[in-house]
Amino acid sequence: MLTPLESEALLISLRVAGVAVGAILVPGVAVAWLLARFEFPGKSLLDGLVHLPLVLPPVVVGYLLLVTLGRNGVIGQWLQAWFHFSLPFSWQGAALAGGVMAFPLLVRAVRLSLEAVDPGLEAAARTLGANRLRVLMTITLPLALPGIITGAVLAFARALSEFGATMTFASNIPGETRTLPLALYSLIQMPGSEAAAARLCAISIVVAMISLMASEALARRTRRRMAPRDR
Amino acid sequence: MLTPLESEALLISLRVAGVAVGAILVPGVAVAWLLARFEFPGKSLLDGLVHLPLVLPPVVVGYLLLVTLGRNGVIGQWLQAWFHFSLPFSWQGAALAGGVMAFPLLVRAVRLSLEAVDPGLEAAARTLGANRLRVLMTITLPLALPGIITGAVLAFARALSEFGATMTFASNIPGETRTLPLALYSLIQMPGSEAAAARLCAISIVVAMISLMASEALARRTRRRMAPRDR
Amino acid sequence: AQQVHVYAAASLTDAMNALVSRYEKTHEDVDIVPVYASSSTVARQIANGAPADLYFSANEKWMNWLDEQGVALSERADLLNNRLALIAPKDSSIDSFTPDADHPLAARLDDGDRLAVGDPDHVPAGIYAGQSLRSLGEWEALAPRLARANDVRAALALVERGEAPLGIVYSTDAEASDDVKTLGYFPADSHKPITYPVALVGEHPDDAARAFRQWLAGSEAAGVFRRFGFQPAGTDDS
Amino acid sequence: MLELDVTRQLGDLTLAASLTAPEQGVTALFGESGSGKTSLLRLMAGLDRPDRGVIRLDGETLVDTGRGVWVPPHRRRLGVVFQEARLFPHYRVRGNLRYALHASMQGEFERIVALLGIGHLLDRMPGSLSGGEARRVSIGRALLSGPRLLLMDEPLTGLDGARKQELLDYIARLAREVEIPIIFVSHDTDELMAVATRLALVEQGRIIASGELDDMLARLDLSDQLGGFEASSRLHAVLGQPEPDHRLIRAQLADGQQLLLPADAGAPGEAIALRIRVRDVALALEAPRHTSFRNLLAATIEAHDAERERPTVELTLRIGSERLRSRVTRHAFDELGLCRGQAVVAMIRSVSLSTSGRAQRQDVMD
Amino acid sequence: MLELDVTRQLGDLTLAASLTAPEQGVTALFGESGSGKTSLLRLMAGLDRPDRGVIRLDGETLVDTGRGVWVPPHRRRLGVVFQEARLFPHYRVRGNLRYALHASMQGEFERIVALLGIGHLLDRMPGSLSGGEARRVSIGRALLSGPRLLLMDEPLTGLDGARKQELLDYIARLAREVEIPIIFVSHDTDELMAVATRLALVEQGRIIASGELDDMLARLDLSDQLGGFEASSRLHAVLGQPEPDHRLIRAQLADGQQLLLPADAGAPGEAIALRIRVRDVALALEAPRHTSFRNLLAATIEAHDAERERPTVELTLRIGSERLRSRVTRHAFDELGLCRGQAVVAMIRSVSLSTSGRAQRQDVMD
Ligand SMILES: Nc1ncnc2c1ncn2[C@@H]1O[C@H](COP(=O)(O)OP(=O)(O)OP(=O)(O)O)[C@@H](O)[C@H]1O
Ligand SMILES: Nc1ncnc2c1ncn2[C@@H]1O[C@H](COP(=O)(O)OP(=O)(O)OP(=O)(O)O)[C@@H](O)[C@H]1O
Ligand code: MOO
Ligand SMILES: [Mg+2]
Ligand SMILES: [Mg+2]
Repeated sequence: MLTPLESEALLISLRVAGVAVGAILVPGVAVAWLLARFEFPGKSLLDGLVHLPLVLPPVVVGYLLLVTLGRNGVIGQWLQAWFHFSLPFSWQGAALAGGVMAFPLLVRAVRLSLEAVDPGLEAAARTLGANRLRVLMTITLPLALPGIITGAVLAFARALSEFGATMTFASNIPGETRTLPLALYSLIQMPGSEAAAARLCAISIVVAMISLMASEALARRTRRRMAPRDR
Repeated sequence: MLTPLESEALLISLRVAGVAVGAILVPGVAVAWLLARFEFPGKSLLDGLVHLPLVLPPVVVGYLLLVTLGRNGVIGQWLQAWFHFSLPFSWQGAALAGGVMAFPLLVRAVRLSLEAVDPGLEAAARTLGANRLRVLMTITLPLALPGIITGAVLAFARALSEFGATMTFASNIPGETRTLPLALYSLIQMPGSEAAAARLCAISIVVAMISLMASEALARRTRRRMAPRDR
Repeated sequence: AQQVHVYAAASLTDAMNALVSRYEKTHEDVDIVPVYASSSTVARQIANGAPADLYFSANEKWMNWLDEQGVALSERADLLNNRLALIAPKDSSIDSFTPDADHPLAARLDDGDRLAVGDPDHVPAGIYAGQSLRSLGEWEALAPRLARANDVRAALALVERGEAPLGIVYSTDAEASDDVKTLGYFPADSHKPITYPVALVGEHPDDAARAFRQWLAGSEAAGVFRRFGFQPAGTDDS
Repeated sequence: MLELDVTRQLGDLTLAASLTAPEQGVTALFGESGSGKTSLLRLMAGLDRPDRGVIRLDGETLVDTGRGVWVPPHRRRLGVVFQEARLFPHYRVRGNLRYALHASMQGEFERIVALLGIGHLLDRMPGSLSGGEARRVSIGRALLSGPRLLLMDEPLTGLDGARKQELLDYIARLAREVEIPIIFVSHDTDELMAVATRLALVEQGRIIASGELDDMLARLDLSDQLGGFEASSRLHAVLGQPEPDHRLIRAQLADGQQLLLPADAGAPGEAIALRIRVRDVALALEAPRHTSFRNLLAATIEAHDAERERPTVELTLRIGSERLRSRVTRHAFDELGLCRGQAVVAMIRSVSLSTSGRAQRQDVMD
Repeated sequence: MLELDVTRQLGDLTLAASLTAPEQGVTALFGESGSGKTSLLRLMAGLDRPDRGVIRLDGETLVDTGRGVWVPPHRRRLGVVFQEARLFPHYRVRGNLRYALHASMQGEFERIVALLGIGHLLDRMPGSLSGGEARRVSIGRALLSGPRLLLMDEPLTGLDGARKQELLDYIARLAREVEIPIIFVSHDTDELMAVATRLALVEQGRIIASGELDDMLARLDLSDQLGGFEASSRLHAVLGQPEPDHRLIRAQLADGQQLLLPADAGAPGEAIALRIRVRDVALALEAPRHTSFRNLLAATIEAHDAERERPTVELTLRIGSERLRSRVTRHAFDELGLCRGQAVVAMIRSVSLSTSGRAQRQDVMD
């Protein structure tokens, strides 16, 4: 059904987006929690930093990644020297680019739903002997679950569709970093490949829709379970 | 302080992003409301459609816009024939591209906060004689305000950083559609323009940070006003 | 199989794809991995350590830039030339003509119509187009009326879709598309020569890369290039 | 008038209730926790739809599943006091009160605010209110919407005694002055005795009995369900002349016997009803002399349940054409040798005035 | 023992309270809506910080703003029943109950679930519970956390009479059996009379008086603040022999006079305390014959307030070394010609047993 090219790009895309979301999920939730529940100096700065990838053109983000994590970058040099590992031009790099671009969306969605959690329930849990961490794990996060799911899927979709930063930071290497959007872009660039491009476009849409609908169903289920009598 | 080129790009960006957000705000909130509060046939489809711009590479979105709204596009032809108005190559087109790309972010954020509004309060308002519209305007939306502000700023930031779709649909015309990201991209592509690129990058960041922080302050204020005794 | 990473200009996409499959048929132990993007993007990636064995640029500027960055380049040679073509949608009513002093472009653009080009600020095809328009004395009139695309294929698409009634692209792009017709070619002396240099990348290029580089410069490859509209260097079949 | 006959499945509980509430007066819903009282109110308010059934208010059909009639909640013009306060957190107290302020209630604003004691809270946001403050605001909000049906779900919980009494008085007065049915849910029998004119008993989703409060309280078959209520009976009397120096007034029963009541029981000539708890009626074989009892009534024992082997005996006494109930220990019953038809003296220590303008209040009357 | 001396500004209200609660027994906080009861509980629970002050529990300092001591809520080991139920909506009822289940309470689980009547709800999500059901679960959750301080903010509102009585019994028993201070907020004076051993009066953010419930109720200077409580007095007695056929038991006062009480008042030989409401004490100049009154006590009038021009007169009677209060109408007072030092007979109709295992209950005793 899928051509080898398509399935290759699809698999890379799924791996890249999956790893990206997996990698940012915990830090994203943690940052969202910090931003939602605490006041501390430098909060605005952190908030700004988190949003940076959203406000810059992806190509610029990719460029900045290249400058810092590339072979000659500050961190990149160090990675190379100590771990003999380099991120750019590898699928891990593509995942990083996708994760970075998706990070603000994840944080925003999670933060919004953390802020909607009734602090009265958290207070009740604390009087029941739960420390901050237990309150977070047993009350706050479960109640924010629909938002976390939403955020994760937004992030997944965003990582899945990442193009500019990936292209710049990880390049468009077939079999390694050529994700669906990069393959799609290449096809659009070739006149006469409209049909192939349309197929890839459809595949992207189907994948994204499946993840969206699955998340929707999940979020609805958790919400319905704890629904009050007024709907 | 700003070079003429920079201030031109900045002004265009602000106008484009401002118009984009202004144009999608009401439909975005309406769609979010539909998705958050009603069950209807085709809901999944609508949900999918809304997210489409998020899951496709921006260039592809721009291309699809061109196909539908371009001079020879289905809708574009009609616009041209009846209003002698064409979107591509105009700042309105850039605003459209930005709005389309930002739409899913707006809808998602608004929807999350609409879903967090206590339906018990809506029920109370209905028993007090408020019809669905009044409930929406006086209870649901005000209570979701922090989320709407968040959504609008996310959308603004996204429109401000829009590159791929704008470039494809509206082209990179100085003084008309050359927004900050397009100008920035051009500079990055020119060897030796690193300093100028860095300046533009800084300008983009500053603009985005200002809007983020303003929104943050606004959202915090509305939230604090209605805070319960447990924080 | 041994992998050879070829970082090539986007305008080479179709031709290179054909060459790669042809080469791999006869060299089963070699796996050519082509990476396409605009020459600038590709150059910057190589400068930042992309695992390139071969760089195939659409202009000399980016090859020179890479050299200046201290990237080791060897066996550099100009392999191809290309031409600038004026194109129109397939069903355009504009007659074929060669844009020159006697046949101004501006006259063929209706009010509100735009001329599709790669962005003259950075897209190589656009830079050449700008040079031509300047030397033909049309830059002043047309500069505000350009639809600047972020690569040459995007400019092509604008004409294919009929958004722009005219566009300037490489002749290779024009030939690749069934939806546009070539109205004429810009005089070769109206712009700097469009040259595609190739070079091996790295201090110690491996043999497979070297062999592929040699093959690209050979006559078999030249035939393929010609079929896609390129002019192998040193020939002049215009 | 509110008429309702609905069924709705709630998890394991089948709500299947049929109820009529007159256009005037307070109908109390009484039943144990989880019996379905709130669910019933939700159906009346239009917050839930019955699986089957009809709800009519003042002749207008609000719901009729058979004919597909459904009037949405905002067109029912009702006032609901929810079990939780449900204040709008983004409006000040004033804004909450004005949210549904009805033209007809404009002039009442100040009065209701004063009645509820929330004048000093008008500019506060609801988030910082105390439990009782929030509840009072929510009562005010419902009252000010000028409803034609008032649904109150345990409205007075969390209010202190004085405020509760004032509100009970207000609701009782409202029920007399305005022709709107009031449905009042409460677990507090004193509260219900004070304010309700009718009583509907809810058990397991069904209304097992309903009727005039006094009739209901007199029904022996409901004594288990009415366990929470202090059994009592009702006597009718006409007020006579006041005795100013003791701030008392005389009241004459149908058979000519007299009672002394607090002077504020009403105006001379007014017909009133008295509620007398069984535990406030002691018995003697002859009128005792020199006691503090002011109210001694000659009566005849009509019935008793001494055959039930309990530590106390319930008696029904006859005074003229009226009945008065009493409860004494079996020890006393045996020692006094009481039997049916015997003449006794009922000693009444305190009475409740149930038809006075105020909600009822107990007064020591000896 | 809980000691607390704190101040905190709440909008216009200055909370400035000082309170001591013994390690055993129920301390009631009583005061009008908005007086600061919940705010005080929040300080004890550690949900708010005092501006200044000290809170100590069993010798451990929980808060001392001067020394910068602050024990966070989760390390205070308390059980809080909030004014709202605050159930965790994402756990089933069972999960809510088990959330903080303390090892020591493991064995109590079944018993408390049965006591609260929530066994059939264990697998339900809290969203669908009725008001009273949710409240019961929240009480259970607090009890099962095995706290060393129990804070209950109007815990029994919304519960029906039978369930409320059972819970009152349980709390009273708990207070006797376990050495934890219980702070109990309620507006329901009957409830407080039933369960509280101490009473603290809250007014405008201050604790204006606190002490043993009976002592507090006897204080005439607090009669305005205690308006909601039915005035009463307390007598001590030792139980004697039961009278099986009438299910009664004799109780002997210090001066040798006897009373008849319900047989379940206690075991023979047990010392008990009786609470007798003023409105249940009628007076006679000589013992009336042939009445249903079982309990007639010879007494002397020690004091009265007839000089205050009110429709009723309050009297303090002396019975041996103990005091008994009574209230009669001025009409009766005048007619009987009562005066200080006069010998009278007190006729007592019902009594409350306040030290029995059960929370107190009124019984007709004649
Ligand atoms: N954050 C705050 N800002 C302003 N006023 C406040 C704040 N928190 C509490 N108050 C006020 O302090 C007073 C005491 O509130 P609290 O909840 O302690 O009363 P309460 O005694 O529990 O009353 P209730 O019996 O009605 O529950 C109330 O008038 C309340 O409105
Ligand atoms: N959606 C539902 N699913 C399952 N059971 C439900 C649902 N809604 C209500 N119930 C159950 O129906 C019963 C009636 O609830 P309702 O709230 O009407 O009781 P109530 O009489 O108001 O009780 P309370 O006095 O405690 O407020 C309860 O046992 C409740 O748990
Ligand atoms: O092939 Mo290019 O570098 O996009 O003109
Ligand atoms: Mg209820
Ligand atoms: Mg309170």
